[in-house]
Amino acid sequence: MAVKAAYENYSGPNRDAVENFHGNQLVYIGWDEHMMFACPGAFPLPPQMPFGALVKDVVPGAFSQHPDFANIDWNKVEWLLDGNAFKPTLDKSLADNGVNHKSLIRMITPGLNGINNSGF
Amino acid sequence: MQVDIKSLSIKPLRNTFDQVVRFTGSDKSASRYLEATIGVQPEVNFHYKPLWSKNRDLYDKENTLIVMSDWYRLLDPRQYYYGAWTIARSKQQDAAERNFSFVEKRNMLEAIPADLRDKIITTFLPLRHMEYAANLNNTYMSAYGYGVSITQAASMCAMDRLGIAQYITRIGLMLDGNSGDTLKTAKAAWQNSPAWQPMRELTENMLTTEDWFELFVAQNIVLDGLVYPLMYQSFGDLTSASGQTSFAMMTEFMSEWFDEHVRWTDNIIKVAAAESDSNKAQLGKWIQQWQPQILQALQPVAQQALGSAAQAGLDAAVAHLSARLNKVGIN
Amino acid sequence: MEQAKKMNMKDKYNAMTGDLGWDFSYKTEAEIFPLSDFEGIKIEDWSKWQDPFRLTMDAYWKYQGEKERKLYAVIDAFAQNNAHLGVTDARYINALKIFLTAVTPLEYAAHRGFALAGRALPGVGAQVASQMQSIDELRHAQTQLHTISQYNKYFDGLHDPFHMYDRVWYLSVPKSYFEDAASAGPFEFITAISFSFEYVLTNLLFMPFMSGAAYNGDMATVNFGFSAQSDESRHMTLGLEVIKFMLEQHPDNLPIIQRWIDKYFWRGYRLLGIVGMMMDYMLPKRVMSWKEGWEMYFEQNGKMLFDDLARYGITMPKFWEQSVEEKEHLTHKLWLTFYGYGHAAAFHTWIPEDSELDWLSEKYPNTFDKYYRPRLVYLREQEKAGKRFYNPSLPQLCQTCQIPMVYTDPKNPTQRVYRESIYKGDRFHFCSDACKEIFDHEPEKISQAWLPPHQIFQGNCGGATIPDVLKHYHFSENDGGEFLHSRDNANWNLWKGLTPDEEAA
Amino acid sequence: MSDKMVFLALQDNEDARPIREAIEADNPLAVISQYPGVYKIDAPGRLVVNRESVEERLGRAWNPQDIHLLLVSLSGNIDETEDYFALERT
Repeated sequence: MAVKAAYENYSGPNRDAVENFHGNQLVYIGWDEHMMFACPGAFPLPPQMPFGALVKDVVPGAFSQHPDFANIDWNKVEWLLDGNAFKPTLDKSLADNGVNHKSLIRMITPGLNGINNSGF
Repeated sequence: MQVDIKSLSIKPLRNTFDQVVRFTGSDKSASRYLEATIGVQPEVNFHYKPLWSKNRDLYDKENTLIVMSDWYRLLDPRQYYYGAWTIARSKQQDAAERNFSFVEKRNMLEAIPADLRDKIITTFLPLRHMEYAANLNNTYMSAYGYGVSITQAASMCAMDRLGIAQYITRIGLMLDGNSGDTLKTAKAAWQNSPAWQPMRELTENMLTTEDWFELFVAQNIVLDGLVYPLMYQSFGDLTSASGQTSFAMMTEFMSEWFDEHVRWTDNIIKVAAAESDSNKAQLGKWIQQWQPQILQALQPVAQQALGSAAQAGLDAAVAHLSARLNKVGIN
Repeated sequence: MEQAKKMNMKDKYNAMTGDLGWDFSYKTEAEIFPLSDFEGIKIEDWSKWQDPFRLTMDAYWKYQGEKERKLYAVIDAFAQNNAHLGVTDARYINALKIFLTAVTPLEYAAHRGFALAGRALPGVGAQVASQMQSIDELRHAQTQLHTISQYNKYFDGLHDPFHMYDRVWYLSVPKSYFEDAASAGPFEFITAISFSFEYVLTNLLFMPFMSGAAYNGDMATVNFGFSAQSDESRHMTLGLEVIKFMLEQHPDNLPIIQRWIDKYFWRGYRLLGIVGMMMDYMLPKRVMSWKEGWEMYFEQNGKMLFDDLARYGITMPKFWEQSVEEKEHLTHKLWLTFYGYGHAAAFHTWIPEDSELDWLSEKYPNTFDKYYRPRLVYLREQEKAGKRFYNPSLPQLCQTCQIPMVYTDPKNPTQRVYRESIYKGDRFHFCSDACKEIFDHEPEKISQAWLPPHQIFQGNCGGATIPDVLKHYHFSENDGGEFLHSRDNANWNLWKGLTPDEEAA
Repeated sequence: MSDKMVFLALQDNEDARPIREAIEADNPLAVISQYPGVYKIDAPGRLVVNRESVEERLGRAWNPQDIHLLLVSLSGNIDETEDYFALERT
């Protein structure tokens, strides 16, 4: 349904268009059952970045404070991309893995469910 | 309160807000006026384009042709923030209340001769409609203007105009013993009588003026600058000359108000004109554009109010306005 | 001269307002009030407008002048007596920091918004009511500034509120809420602010908060709070009148109004979560919990209001049940969020003392001990061990309410709610069904949101590092972070002659 | 009697005392709750503040609009004349 304005063809700036991020795209990364990080983090990342680099270079900066982090078995991590289960190819780029501008990546670590299993 | 104060150690970390420091250039303790005014309006990072304007932001400097490097410099010499304004007005309304009840208790209005009474009804009471338009116009300046210095003063002015429209209404109700008949007659004159039509047309045109600063000039400088001297001074003198003090008493609020209004409005155009030649030229252009129209629309009203003294009344009003404009460097 | 008869209040007020207008003939009504019909609200007869309060300007000046005289007498006395030292403790000041940076600018925005409405609406009664509210809102912004001015001299985080409001990440929550309303047409604005916000929600802002200020020894704030509330009562009745008037004027107005009520109830509720956090976590002495406040003012009183409006076909705001389901989680979640982002806020955060945790357990028996106490205790231990937790990433925000995506499913409180929409090929994220629905109804508008984390990444906020951004925000190194290590706390202890041990005792 | 409630919240100060007393006398079903700095008066259906009752307690003239000086909050539909200030919900 169109917005009713006092003039025809109401529209405004698309502030978060990918072109505005200087060659990067936005990616959100969250860790399920670890509410210490109250919400997913937002990161500007090059679409060509390999998924493996995201795991190695970005994720630790976001979540390594959590005591569970050191115990993650990266082979068992389950990933969700924009709400769907997904198996990333680590040496392929974010773009080739289907991670687009403003995609949300969620990490699920079976067996690791926060401090004392509390989801925190 | 039981406080063990180590008074020597209690030193302020700062004396005022940073936005005031940026404006005055020093962290001296600041006046309530400045703390209430400077930097309060949002300036950047507006989230959504307004549905009500195709080209403008929620707060937009380009709503007028006037350009200021710092809009906060359009200060109000009265230093009115809400509290100072409303306390000042509450005192004035107290005085007005006493005047009205003085006139009422002594039935002073009964002594007004019929012809003067008619004049008050058909040439003075219609001003309540003009004041209502002035209320809308100042509300417009408050809505679309830039920087709290001028917009808050416009807001107060808008409410003042509503108050004045209501005082004029009260004069009508006192004249007709609360029947409302005088107001009906006055409104019919405003709506239909030939003498008022040029002014009503001008008023309706003014209500569609888009540039808020132009509206400030047209309404608060030129129109008020001519109407108040004409109606509260010359017409007021005429009522007093016939031995009637009641009119002057009941319009004391307006007369005092206008003196104060002039102080505010003149400072605004003075500072705006001093900012740049282009501002000065633009202000001059607006005055040249509005003054003849307003003067022309006032002719039949002046005629009706003052009769043979009409031209003298208009001349005096023009002289009053010209003197003000000369003083602030716009002519 | 006729014998003066008594005029009834209504007729007299009409002579003082409605009758000031006239029938335009040189210009059309559409030329003079060009913004009155684009929203689709149909008004057939403005003369049916009922003024909720009939205050003429002389009475207005009289009452407001008296209120201001009293208010400023207290503010003067407050400053002369160093009364900022009389509050319960320095943690309390942090509630004022949020108030000054998030609420005071809204008062100002309301001032301007009601000026727009007071010029745009064609009925004189509605104009006058809007204009009076406009200038009242200016009053509120200014009395708050004048009251808090004294605190600004002695405490951090209060020194540059308007610069912060235009830029700081969490302040985009109130800013975008209000700008959504103010960038809309006059009827939507007045429904949003006078009705959904003032009538339905602000009792929660002022009643418990101001009572809280009284309870915590902040007489200056109580003073402006209650003084402002006396205006607020007028504003609330304007809100109700506007709604009833529009509904009575034309049946086509109902669905439009219902949608606005739904939208602004939800956005207002999301915004008020921050007030809830102040009530539950930031007042050293507490008056009532968020949950109790929500039950009293929304579930009971709000429900009665909507029962009243049922005769017009208005129903409870959509998703209100969600607000009730969230009531035992909301404030804990928000406090933990701000605790984690405390290094990027202009107020201090801390872990409540044990007695305060016990109060929270008592007020939130179903959730606090089960979910939130262990988290707070864990974070306290971390802090004691020198590992004060701060979240290192910029938060993902909800596109609509702009609060970080922290809300969880009440039925599964360790699972966040994620919703999304695709608009013109781009993905947008939401914290709730309600925020998604608001977006989906007007994506052209809500997609424009100026989301601070994204703006930082685009290079519009002073730089790429957190210190760059905090500098751009004008935060000093004393403004944020852990309360225990703050300059406020150190100064407070010095001024009050407290050693940390005495304070704990 | 209506089961719908109205309420009035007034500042707790000396000026409000006669009003509060007048309300208590004229609204037997009203329930008063005290909070710091403010009291809240709930009543079913209607709550009225009568000019005469306040004047009796105040010992001088009182205009129902004077309630503006003390109001903190309210809920209900306003019915206001020169002789009373009332809230209704029926």
